Amino acid sequence: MIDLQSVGVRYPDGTEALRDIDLHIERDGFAFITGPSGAGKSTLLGLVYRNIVPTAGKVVVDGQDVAKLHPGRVPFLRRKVGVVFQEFQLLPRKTVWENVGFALDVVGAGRREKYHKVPISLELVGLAEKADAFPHQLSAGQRQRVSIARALVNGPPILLADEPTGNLDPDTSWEIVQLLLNINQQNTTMIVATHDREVVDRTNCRVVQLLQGYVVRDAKEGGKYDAP
Amino acid sequence: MIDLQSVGVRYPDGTEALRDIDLHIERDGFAFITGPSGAGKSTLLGLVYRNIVPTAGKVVVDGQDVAKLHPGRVPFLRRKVGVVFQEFQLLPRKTVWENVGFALDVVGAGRREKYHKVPISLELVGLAEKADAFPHQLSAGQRQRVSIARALVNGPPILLADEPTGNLDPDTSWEIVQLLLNINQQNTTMIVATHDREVVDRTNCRVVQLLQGYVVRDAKEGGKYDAP
Amino acid sequence: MRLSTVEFLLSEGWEAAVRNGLVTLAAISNTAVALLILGSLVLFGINVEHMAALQAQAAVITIELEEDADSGEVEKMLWANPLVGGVQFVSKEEALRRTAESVGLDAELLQIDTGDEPLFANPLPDSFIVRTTDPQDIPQVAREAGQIKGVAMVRYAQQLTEKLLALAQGIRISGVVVGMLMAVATLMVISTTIRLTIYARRQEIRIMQLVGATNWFIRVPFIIEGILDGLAGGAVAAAILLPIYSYVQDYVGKNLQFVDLIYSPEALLIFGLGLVLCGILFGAAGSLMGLHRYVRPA
Amino acid sequence: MRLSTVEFLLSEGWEAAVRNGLVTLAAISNTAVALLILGSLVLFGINVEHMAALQAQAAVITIELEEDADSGEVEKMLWANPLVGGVQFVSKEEALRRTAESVGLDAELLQIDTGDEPLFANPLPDSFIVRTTDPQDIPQVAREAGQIKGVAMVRYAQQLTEKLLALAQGIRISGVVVGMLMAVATLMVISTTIRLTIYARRQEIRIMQLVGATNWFIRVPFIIEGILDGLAGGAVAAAILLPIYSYVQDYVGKNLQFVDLIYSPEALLIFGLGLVLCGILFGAAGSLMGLHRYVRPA
Ligand SMILES: Nc1ncnc2c1ncn2[C@@H]1O[C@H](COP(=O)(O)OP(=O)(O)OP(=O)(O)O)[C@@H](O)[C@H]1O
Ligand SMILES: Nc1ncnc2c1ncn2[C@@H]1O[C@H](COP(=O)(O)OP(=O)(O)OP(=O)(O)O)[C@@H](O)[C@H]1O
Ligand SMILES: [Mg+2]
Ligand SMILES: [Mg+2]
Repeated sequence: MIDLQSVGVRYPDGTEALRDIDLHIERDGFAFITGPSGAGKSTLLGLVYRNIVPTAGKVVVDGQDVAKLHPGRVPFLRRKVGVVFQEFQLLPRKTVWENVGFALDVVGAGRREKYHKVPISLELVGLAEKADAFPHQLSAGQRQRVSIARALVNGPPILLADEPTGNLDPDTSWEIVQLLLNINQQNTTMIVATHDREVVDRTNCRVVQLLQGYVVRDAKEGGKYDAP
Repeated sequence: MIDLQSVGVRYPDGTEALRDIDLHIERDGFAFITGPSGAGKSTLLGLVYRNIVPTAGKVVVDGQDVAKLHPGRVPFLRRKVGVVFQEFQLLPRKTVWENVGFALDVVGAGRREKYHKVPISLELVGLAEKADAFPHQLSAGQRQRVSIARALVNGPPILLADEPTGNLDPDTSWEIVQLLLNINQQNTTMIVATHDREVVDRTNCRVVQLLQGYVVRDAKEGGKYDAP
Repeated sequence: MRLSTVEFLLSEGWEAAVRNGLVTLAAISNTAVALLILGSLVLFGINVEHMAALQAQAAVITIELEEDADSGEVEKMLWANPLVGGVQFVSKEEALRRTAESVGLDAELLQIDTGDEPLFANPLPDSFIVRTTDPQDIPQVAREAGQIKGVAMVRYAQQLTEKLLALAQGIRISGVVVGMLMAVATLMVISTTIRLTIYARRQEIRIMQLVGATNWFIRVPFIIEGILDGLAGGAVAAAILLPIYSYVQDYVGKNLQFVDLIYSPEALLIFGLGLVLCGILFGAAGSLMGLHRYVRPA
Repeated sequence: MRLSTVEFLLSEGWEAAVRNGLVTLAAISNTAVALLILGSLVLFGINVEHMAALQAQAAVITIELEEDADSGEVEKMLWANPLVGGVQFVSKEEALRRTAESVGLDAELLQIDTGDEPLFANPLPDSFIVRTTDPQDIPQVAREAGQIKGVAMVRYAQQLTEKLLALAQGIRISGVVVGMLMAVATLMVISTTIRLTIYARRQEIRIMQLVGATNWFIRVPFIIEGILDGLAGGAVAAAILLPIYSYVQDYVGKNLQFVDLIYSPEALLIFGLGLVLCGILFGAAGSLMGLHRYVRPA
């Protein structure tokens, strides 16, 4: 489903964010990405929803080479990929409800579909009662959960989550991770970048560890946050 | 140094973020604030640097009732209070160096003082080599560290940190926490809001736990993240 | 596009305009001011052109006949020219009387009939005073009248007429040029303003793109917002300009008899609608131009 | 304030203008367009006023004397009026000759001297043609000349002169009014634009406040930026307007002899500097007004 072949990313200022990455995530697969601050986790996720175009190698998502994608087709790739952004990226002038609904709006979903799906999604992240609040009226953890709800709402085949629990307490974090694992069971390919040792260690999933742009470890199953 | 007396905060939309809080942090004291997402941690910190004015009770910082502060004096209060913001709040059109230097600019520090202090501060958070990058060229964890460096740079008597390790890996987190504890030793009153169980449990400091706007626990010393 | 999408895009545009209160106000304000200036200039230009044309309308051609010319024949020939709008015969006696009167002489004195031979020969010829339908044509008609058999001399207030004609023409041409420049200037102000409102929300555009919105899906609400801003700006401009113009027209009509401003309720209504239309067009064009930079293939 | 702070604030303003390339361009563009329009109107108004005044300058008063008046005495009295700028004597013979010539009569004919009594009495009186220094004073001088002993009648092209005077006056008054309105409109456009540029950076202002910057510390760079934008806008407007004006002046001078546009390099230079100054003032005022909303006691 997601295939990185000798991928390198070099930002315009010369920073080598990723170097020679080979990574394959099969359909309905799951992987944690770990690594210290600045290791290249967000950059790696950015490749999948074509926020970043590789400067070397090839990124294939659902059979498509993203670098060769016609610009006009990019939105359609992004609709297949739900993303929980590390910095939330909520629309400030829309309510929580509208922010989540927006992911349905872009695919032209009808009113009925929205009224059906949005509340379910908000319920899942425990924010039903904040539906009419604007983002600036929320706590950071609540904003993060809105971002999660938006990524889930139209059941995308691929889900990327970038530090989805960075602003959540351990209990809520655990709930969210279980939610993500559940969704993964329902035919969703998933990559979760995280630095939450507790979460990674408790789940026994595949763990890909980055360091200065290199993959330094790829523990196929039963991976731990740190190298064994 | 910081004294909250029966403080309540009710946001304009009716949300009761804090209720009847009594909290005293002595000069050079230290406290963790914990609690689930939306418990009121950021709101509590906001009271201290007068980002939020209490709707009930009294907040006294360094002997001054912040509600009675003349608006023109607020900047001078804020210069005494270094804040690591939960969402970083960096100036997008300034480099890392300039962002950190800005905290010195506002107090009218000279060129020499800046050239002396800014590099030290960046070194402490491990970002010396990113000095000339702009915030959008950083990873989230790097941005967070810039925010920390800025809060430290002019050695404020009070330091507030709101989830300062939310985007940092465990190792970096631990380094940052030790840095903060060190600074606390050097005559700095400090409050750190966090949900990092590992950090709280390893340090044995005072822990104030919030829940739905109430202080539900105040473990004076040797506190743990969760109630014992 | 599905109906729900259309509905969504429309309501998005409206919502954005409302929730962005301050930005919307700024856009409307700049649009209104720009259209106000454009509208004032257009009204001013139209009136100056109108007045210059009116003045030129008063210009006539004087055609003097030879001693033995057949005035009837000449008149027929004059009328043959389709550009001619009016012909009036002035006999030599009539001409002398008018001349004498104009300098304060007693006309009777000059006409004392002393028998066969007058005391004093009337030196003035028979003449025609010719008007043209369009003052523009005076020089041409004068030239052609000179060719007619029996015509001795053709005169018209060449300098004055040509001045006025040149003036009217100059006003017309420079009016079109200035009008177009002003329209461009207005468009620039409006589009720059809307570009700024879009710039202020570039982050939102970025987020929409990240969530998979197509460029048109992002653009349409902005364009609708631009149209609404332009519409409101045009309406404000019309609402300010038209009453002021009516008042000025009234005042001028009463106090400066020789200046006559155009006034017709229908024309003003059309003019007002024109302003609103300009606002709408410029608003739409402004958004499109403004979006160009921020909404493009990622 | 310490020197380093002053230095910092200045460099902040400049840096912000540069790093905000696009926003700065937008602000400069709107400022330039607004000042361009204002400047054009001012140039236009000055020239129209100048022309109307020139025309009025040509107006004269004709003073007819009684049969037995002492022309020398009257002339002395006329000169006694400080408003009078020129006096020219026209004898009755001269007047008749001019009149005759103007209608194509042979002046000699009328003056055949048949001995003691002329064939035909000259009905025209001796007269003076009087000019005033300021055409404005014509009506008053005419009235006063009427009081002089020996003066039979005073005439001047009342209607024309008054028209022109009223026109020049009207242009002057409405010029001031329109100019002020335009200045307000320009200021509105500029301040709204700058307000939008500030709006686009409200988040940055908020951050500065959170870090302990005083309101003036935040404002000064914005004001400097506004001044720089205004300066650049004014300079652009001047750089566009002045060459165009010179060209138009030249063209008009060659092609429309009766229109004479004001031209003096020094005056244009001053005008250009005036535009730049307006830009600076409006830029500063615009930033202050724009900041009002975002920078205020927390
Ligand atoms: N500006 C606001 N207007 C209305 N409600 C607000 C506003 N800011 C925060 N709230 C609400 O107040 C409560 C406390 O918010 P606060 O940001 O203090 O939580 P927190 O403890 O910092 O949470 P987190 O761990 O998620 O950052 C939350 O329910 C939040 O929705
Ligand atoms: N737009 C950019 N221009 C230049 N360098 C960049 C840019 N974005 C990221 N970088 C750099 O690339 C490296 C990898 O960044 P990335 O955001 O992928 O890290 P990360 O693993 O997500 O870190 P974190 O855990 O802090 O979020 C960092 O050194 C960062 O400074
Ligand atoms: Mg990251
Ligand atoms: Mg918080």
